[in-house]
Amino acid sequence: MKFGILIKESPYNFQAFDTAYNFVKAAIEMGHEIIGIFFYDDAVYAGNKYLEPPQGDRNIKSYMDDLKSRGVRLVVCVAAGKRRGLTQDTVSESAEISGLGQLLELSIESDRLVTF
Amino acid sequence: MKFGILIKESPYNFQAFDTAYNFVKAAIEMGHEIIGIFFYDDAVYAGNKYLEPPQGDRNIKSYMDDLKSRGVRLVVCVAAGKRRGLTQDTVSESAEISGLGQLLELSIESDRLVTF
Amino acid sequence: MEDQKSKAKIMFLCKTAPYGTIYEQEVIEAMIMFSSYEQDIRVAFIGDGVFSLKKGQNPSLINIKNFAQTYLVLIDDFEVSHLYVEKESLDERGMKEEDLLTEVEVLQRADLISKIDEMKVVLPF
Amino acid sequence: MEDQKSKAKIMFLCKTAPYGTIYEQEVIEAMIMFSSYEQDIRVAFIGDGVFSLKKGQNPSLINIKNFAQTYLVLIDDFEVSHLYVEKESLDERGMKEEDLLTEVEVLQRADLISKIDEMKVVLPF
Amino acid sequence: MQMLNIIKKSPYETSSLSNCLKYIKTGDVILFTEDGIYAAKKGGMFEKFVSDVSQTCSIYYLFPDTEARGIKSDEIISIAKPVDYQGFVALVANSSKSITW
Amino acid sequence: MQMLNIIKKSPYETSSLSNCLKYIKTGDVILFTEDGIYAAKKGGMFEKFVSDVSQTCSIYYLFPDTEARGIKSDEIISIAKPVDYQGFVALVANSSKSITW
Repeated sequence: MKFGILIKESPYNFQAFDTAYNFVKAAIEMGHEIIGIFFYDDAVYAGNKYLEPPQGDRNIKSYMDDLKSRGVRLVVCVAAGKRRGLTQDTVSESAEISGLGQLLELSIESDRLVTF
Repeated sequence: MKFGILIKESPYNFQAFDTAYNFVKAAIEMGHEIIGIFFYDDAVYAGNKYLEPPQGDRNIKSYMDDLKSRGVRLVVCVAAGKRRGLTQDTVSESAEISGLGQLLELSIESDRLVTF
Repeated sequence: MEDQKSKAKIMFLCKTAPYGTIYEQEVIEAMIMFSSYEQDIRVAFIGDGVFSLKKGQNPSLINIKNFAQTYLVLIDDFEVSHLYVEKESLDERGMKEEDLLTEVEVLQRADLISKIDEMKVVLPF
Repeated sequence: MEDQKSKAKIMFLCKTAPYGTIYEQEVIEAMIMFSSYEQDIRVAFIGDGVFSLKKGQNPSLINIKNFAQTYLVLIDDFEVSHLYVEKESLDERGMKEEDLLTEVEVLQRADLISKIDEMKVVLPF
Repeated sequence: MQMLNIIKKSPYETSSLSNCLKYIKTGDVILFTEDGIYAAKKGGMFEKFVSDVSQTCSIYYLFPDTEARGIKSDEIISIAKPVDYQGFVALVANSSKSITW
Repeated sequence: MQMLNIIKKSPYETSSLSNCLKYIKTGDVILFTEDGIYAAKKGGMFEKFVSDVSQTCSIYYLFPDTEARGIKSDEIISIAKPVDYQGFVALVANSSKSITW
């Protein structure tokens, strides 16, 4: 089955990213396809390349790299990102910046869209 | 009277920064002293120099510059900032990065501490 | 005109009050973008979301843009096929239909549940 | 020993459940820092904050650190003078004193209100 | 000296107001700001709670926030008094401390 | 086909659960995740609401989240069934759509 993922809450401050990460890994292990993760509202902060959590803390940047290495597209909303300082200067290599059309595409193309 | 300010919520996503900004301006106009604003939790994102809101939107970066020009110290928590990508590479000129000791100092030295 | 059945039915479920959070602002940005792709886009206001339709909003004192104006043109100028507002949510908040800034379809909760049931995707904001 | 009166009375008011948000983690970082400055630091758990003291926490499956261990040493190793937990908040959540991971002062709400009243600063988390 | 209680979240969506009401003492002050102002709206679900607590406490609301949301003065319960940002500062100055719920 | 309702916020602090319960239909599914799991705790304030809705709906909770918070299986109301992340994925796959409240 094809899944689309929408994350809306900021990483670290909320558990949404962590839950989505574990959900996506489980879905892939079960043979499902993740056609993309769209980061909107405060969730765009997960795409920042400067994240430096202390040792032993959750490492959102390495989670993003892990998802990317599993072939998952990580799309940060350009408009939500710009006002929050997420631009070509600050976006991590794993993530790409694109428009809300990508969220619409996930809504249309996925069999299930799940919001975190 | 000496006021200390603590902001905890992320800018744009919540109104906390906006309310604090208007509060601080009013306090200064009334002759009070703002001995510092401490940014903790997701509020540290206000110190990002890359914020680029669209025209007509709230401009948190210019609000920060305005506060700084009024002599207000803007202190971003180093630990909360690091995990969120707010480092010497990304912090705006108006803000400084420092430790939680600064929040304690605001708690001790201010006549009133207000949380937003 | 396209066959209605080929369009994806997508609902924005607006359940948050305006200004205190950014959700209303960013959901409007999403509505406008979605509506340009010729899908079947619905918008439902429930809970505190009904406050987004209150008339007489003037956020100039808090330096925020008046996003509510956009609702006036969503159906006419954009391809949003329906704006629903829930009767029960209005009642709980002491609001009447004449308190709203534009004409929307006021639905009973039971009818809104049926609408939600028809959707392919529901996006909560 | 310093004169108690020269110390600022500061209370961390912990009212949020652990893990779902970062508040517990970041308030602990603040408690540890504050406690090294020889002030009069109190910590009160009310509302969902009492869940932070639940024993048997094991966040390894969600890849988050077990911050609760810190509470075991706050009073002994750090200069936190009192940890309070509110009886009514425990009751509402079906929790008993023996469900807590460490010994804390269980206070009735009325007594906690008196403690809050004595503080110079209350920091809500 | 009275304590200032700041309610900034909607009472319909969060427990901010109900938490505050559990801790408030006679003589304390409540200020509704941001989405908290809906608590003071006439005809809403919280009108009675706010009227009740006004017997022993003073109730204020931040006028720029009601104005922003299209809530006119006559839609606010009459025992609540408007303040602007300077009034907010004065409330803080005149209280021994504040708690933001 | 049933709809999946995801509750991730504490019922004590937010209206997520009460909002969800207003829209749920017979045959729908509720999954408690993150701080939402406290709704399914025995002896808590929401035990009765969740038991009532279980007459017409299936109730699940995300086991890693109860484990994290020190809530043992025997502290969860018995009509609620545990799932891991794969179980969560299966619930989504087996529902026509999901709403995160």
